[in-house]
Amino acid sequence: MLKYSKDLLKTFYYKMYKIRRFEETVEKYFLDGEIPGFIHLYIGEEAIATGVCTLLDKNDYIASTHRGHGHTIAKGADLNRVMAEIFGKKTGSCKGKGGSMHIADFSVGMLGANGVVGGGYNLAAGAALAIKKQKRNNVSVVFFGDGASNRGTFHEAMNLASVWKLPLIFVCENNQWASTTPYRTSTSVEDISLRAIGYNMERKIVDGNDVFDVYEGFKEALNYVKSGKGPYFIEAKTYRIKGHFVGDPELYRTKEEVQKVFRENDPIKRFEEKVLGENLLDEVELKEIKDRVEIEIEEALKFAFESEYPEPHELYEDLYV
Amino acid sequence: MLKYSKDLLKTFYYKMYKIRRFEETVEKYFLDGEIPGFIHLYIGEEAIATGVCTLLDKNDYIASTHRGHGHTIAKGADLNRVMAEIFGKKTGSCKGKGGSMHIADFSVGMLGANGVVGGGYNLAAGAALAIKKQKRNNVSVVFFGDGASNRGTFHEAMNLASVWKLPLIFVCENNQWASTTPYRTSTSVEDISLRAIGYNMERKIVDGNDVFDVYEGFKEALNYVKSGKGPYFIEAKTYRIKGHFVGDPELYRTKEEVQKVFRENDPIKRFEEKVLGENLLDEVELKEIKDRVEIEIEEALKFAFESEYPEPHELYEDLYV
Amino acid sequence: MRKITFAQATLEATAEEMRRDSRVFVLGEDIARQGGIFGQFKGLAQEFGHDRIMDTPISETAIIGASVGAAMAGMRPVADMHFADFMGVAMDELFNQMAKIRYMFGGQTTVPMVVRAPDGLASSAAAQHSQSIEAWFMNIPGIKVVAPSNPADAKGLLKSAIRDDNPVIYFENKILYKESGEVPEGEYLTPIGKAKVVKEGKDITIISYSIGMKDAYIVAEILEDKGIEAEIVDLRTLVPYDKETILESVKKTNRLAIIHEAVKQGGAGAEIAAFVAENAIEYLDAPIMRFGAPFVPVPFSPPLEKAYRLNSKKIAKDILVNFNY
Amino acid sequence: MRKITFAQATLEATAEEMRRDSRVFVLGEDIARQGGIFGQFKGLAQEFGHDRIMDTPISETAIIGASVGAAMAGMRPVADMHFADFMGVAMDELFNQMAKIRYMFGGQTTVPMVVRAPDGLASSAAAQHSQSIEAWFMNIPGIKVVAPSNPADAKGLLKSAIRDDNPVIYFENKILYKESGEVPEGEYLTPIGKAKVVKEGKDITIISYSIGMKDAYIVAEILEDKGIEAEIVDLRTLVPYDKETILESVKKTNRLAIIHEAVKQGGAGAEIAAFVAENAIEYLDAPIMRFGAPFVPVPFSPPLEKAYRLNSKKIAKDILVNFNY
Ligand SMILES: Cc1ncc(C[n+]2csc(CCOP(=O)(O)OP(=O)(O)O)c2C)c(N)n1
Ligand SMILES: Cc1ncc(C[n+]2csc(CCOP(=O)(O)OP(=O)(O)O)c2C)c(N)n1
Ligand SMILES: [Mg+2]
Ligand SMILES: [Mg+2]
Repeated sequence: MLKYSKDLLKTFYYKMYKIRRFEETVEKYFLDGEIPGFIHLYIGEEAIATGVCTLLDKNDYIASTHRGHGHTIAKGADLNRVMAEIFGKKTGSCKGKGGSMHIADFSVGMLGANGVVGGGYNLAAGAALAIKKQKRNNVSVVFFGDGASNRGTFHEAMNLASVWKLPLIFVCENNQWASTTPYRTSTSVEDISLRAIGYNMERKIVDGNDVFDVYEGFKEALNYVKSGKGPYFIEAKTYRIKGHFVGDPELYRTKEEVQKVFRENDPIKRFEEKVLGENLLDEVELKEIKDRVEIEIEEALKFAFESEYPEPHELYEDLYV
Repeated sequence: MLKYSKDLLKTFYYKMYKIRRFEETVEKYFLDGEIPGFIHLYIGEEAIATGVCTLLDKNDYIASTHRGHGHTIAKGADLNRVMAEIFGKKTGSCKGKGGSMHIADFSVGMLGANGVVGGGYNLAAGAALAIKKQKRNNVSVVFFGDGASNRGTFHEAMNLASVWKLPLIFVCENNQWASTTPYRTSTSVEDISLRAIGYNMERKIVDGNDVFDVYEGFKEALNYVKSGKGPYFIEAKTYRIKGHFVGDPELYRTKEEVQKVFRENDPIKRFEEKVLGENLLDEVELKEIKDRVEIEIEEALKFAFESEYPEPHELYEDLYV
Repeated sequence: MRKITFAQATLEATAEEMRRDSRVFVLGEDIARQGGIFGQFKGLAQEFGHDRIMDTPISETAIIGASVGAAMAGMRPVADMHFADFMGVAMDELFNQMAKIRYMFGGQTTVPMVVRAPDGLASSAAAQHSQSIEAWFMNIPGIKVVAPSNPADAKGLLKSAIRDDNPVIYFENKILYKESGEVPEGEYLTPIGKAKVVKEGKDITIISYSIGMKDAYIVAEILEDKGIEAEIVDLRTLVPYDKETILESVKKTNRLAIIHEAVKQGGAGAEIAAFVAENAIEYLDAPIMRFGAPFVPVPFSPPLEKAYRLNSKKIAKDILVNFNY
Repeated sequence: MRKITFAQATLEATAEEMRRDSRVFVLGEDIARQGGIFGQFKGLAQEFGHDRIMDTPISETAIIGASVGAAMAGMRPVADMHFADFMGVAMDELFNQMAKIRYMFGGQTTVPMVVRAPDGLASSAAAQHSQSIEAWFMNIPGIKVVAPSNPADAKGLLKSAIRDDNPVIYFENKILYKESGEVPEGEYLTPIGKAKVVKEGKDITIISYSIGMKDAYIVAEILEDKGIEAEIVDLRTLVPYDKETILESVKKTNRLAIIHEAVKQGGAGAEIAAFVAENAIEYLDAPIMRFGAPFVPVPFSPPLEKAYRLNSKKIAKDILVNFNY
């Protein structure tokens, strides 16, 4: 593990922990009735966004899903504005027009969550095409779920990216569930990454609950893509710990099943055990990061609560240029 | 070759030759201005529809493409009504409302050509679902081109058929061209059948210009599917001999390229050489079939020419039940 | 009469039709294990099994395309779109296949299927989960379109839709699901194509459908207080819409206001208004009024969503101004 | 002035804009090798190369989706739909992504792209290759929609569309491609959102756009013979449509007829008629008249296609009846 600098390790922990605490906070305030709309939590999948986005800079693009808070935060969006958006405030990154399902921060290359499952593939392909045309040394990344992998847009984007050799990385978050549907009842193949074969595309499976494995896998993808060879497919195996949305009665699976996975495979706990066990970071260092995160969350909450809601007349703004 | 009865061999020849002569006839009358609309010819691909449809009965379904005459004829549609339809006459199978691009004959399980490339997959999947629900011992077949294999509907139907184990056979007519586009510039994989891997689906490549190979491959598919194991994927390698549509200037390829293929790989010539060479049928037998076909074509033409066009008031008929 | 919710009414309709006709089956995302996001499929999988209440992959083109194929092959599918907003994903299947197949094949086949499309604003679901897009389908020959406003019609129209040999789109409003209303016991059908005068009046005709009817009633009450007697017409069916009932009412009241939650520009109200302006303009004492959503996507934040939504008071005020016209 | 065809006019517009702005590129099926089915891309690949005139796979969701993505990332794509009929395949990308992205992300980005959509009846292309579906897009906030009727506007509007920072759908009629008309040399822009009174008159306003304008002119001539002076308004832009010009004309002529090739029910004419019935009904001396296609899919057989198509003589006759009203 010597190859990881302390800084990098701290970044991993900082991002994962920040996402976790953000999600817990949002869950609480949603249940309290302070947050409108629908919320899909990223808890248990933090290692994926973290491993991926740590390798990106703000000129790289990501297209996200309905479950987009983690991607947004990992990509470096301003936490205050993300929180404010989810609360529906005018200081939010979308001025309160988008909310959780449409969270976006273009200033850091985060091209938006998407309320349409599978809506992101082609947007990301287009961003990759732009990068290629502009001869920039960047990449575009699309996150998507196992359920989303059955949308036709998956196919069209995979094929396009391959024939045009786009600098595009597909990151499948296979969390075993698509809403109430266990993925093998609606997805015809055990490893979704096998589908890459049909597009002559490189592929790799990573442990989505191990930030190191995600990071290494994605680094490989990034090197490949940046060398101009075309797109790459990463399948991150993980598990959806929370209900599909906050408030989901989860009648379709047992609490035990979920708790077992979370106990044994929580990406944050695994990270802590590893870095502590191998003496890469100590308790004090972790504590420092946690404290910093708490302060940021507190600040973001304060910012969101203190911000105004948009005025009715703002309804008519931001449609046409 | 002893395993093929004379009857079967004659059926092969009869169907292939009938399609060929039908297409030549339609081409001529289109160029003469007698046929309206757009015409996509099946010349050079006759072995595929023939090999497949010879194994089907009228309770099996096929969903076709814009290049649908061959499928329709091979499936056993009444030639008079097919010809009349293409001429836009009220005696046509669609009463003149459909034309070449929407040729259909539901009485023989031919569920229609489709003006939307890739429109047929899911229709065929639905028909297969109906078969399954009705517990019938039939199958549904979808024909589609290499170009069509890049539509998102391909993906959704492949996945659905696989997870629901539908009695559906995918027959890809890889004729190397999608209109003006050589297939490898827009299709990301050499063998389209490789895509079946991504759906955990059985697959086979056949020589689409050899009716025997198509027949054998499809028979295997049929046995597999009828045993309840789920869908099957056949890729028939062939070549589009004619322009994309009648009147296509074909600026995108050379005449030589095309003529070479046709000379060396005309499915009808190959069949003749084989049956004559192996003494399975003789010249007289072939001649008998040809004569019969000529008569049928003549009759169909006569029927089409002598039939009336629909009356203007028929415009308002056949919309709602 | 007993009262049940709109969602329960659709459940009854579905269950009754499924018992009656073994060709009827339902397919969609998360309808079997979950019972539908709005409870509109709850318990059906228990009674009819997963073979007839089918959870599908997230593949809207397959849901609609396969329904069309199954309908042509003798079944009677009911396809759930999850949210009307996702109809765009399957738009080709809806308008180029489902709507046209019977006609373009010269009547060789029927396509007896129902597309269920939950629509409308609900709890800040924002731009991609709140839309009402029924107007598009008024421009597409070959489909029938219904949009019930209450549990009784919800049941009767769904049963009619399932028995219809033509494709029918059934728009069901997300807010209405939970609302209760009187529903007769047992079998009955509400005819497709018939509007209903739900309140008689002589001074103005208010036409609406689906959730817009809630506003229609409130507006009529406010007008009543001012001495204006509004006649309320619940359109119920958008295709084919009931021209006779509309004309009859407008000829009587000489004024017309149309209300719907969908975007006003190019909305269903445009067609109704245009139809009246073509066929009864001489009966009109005042401009036709249309009320619908402003020309923006649905925003997320509650105050914006509120500003977006129909406002009965404002509608009534505008109508009153129109009376002093 | 020189005369060129509509197709040539669009070619010029595209080439000029591509020379002017390296961010502009074109993508679609069979546009580079073939030059477009209607010649509307002919020679562009020779000048600009296959990197800027891009043949795509048959993947309409990718064509539109990737255009949206590229537009967000700083490019200015022009996406060809091959036939307007195939917009349904990419409908989700058009209405849930392209149209909404700017608004739902609070104005963080722009989506400067053009969707080119060849529409209308042409030589028995039948149900799935003949449609005019512009009305749907009038109901979808966030898009501009234009539909030129002649080469000069075709050029000017396409250039404006490419320079616009909003998504613009450019409906181009298949029959019009081959028609010639006067087109000024060199640079000029036709403003989006402005209708044009192409013929003044005092007795009736005829509003149309795209191919419908051909009928508008013929109808006006027939009326002229009967001593009726029609004013013809070429709408040119459907979103945002030019309310001032419409009202001004109707207030002058006191009569209105709207003509379009698209299906009449729920067509663009419904919105225009409704708008006038809301805002100028007191100026009208007669019912508003709408002329459009009957409520059936487009049939194949020539006599049926002919019966389906707008019929100027019949329109003129109906208008004349209206004058004796
Ligand atoms: C086109 C479309 N169909 C259906 C839905 C409803 N829906 C939202 S999330 C979801 C499940 C997505 O599953 P997956 O892609 O695995 O992502 P996960 O929620 O597991 O992260 C569904 C069906 C939608 N939003 N868009
Ligand atoms: C959805 C859609 N996109 C584009 C077209 C235009 N088009 C018609 S045929 C064709 C090429 C089809 O190629 P392929 O699937 O290989 O079939 P082939 O013509 O070679 O038999 C195209 C692009 C269409 N009809 N439908
Ligand atoms: Mg999932
Ligand atoms: Mg091909």
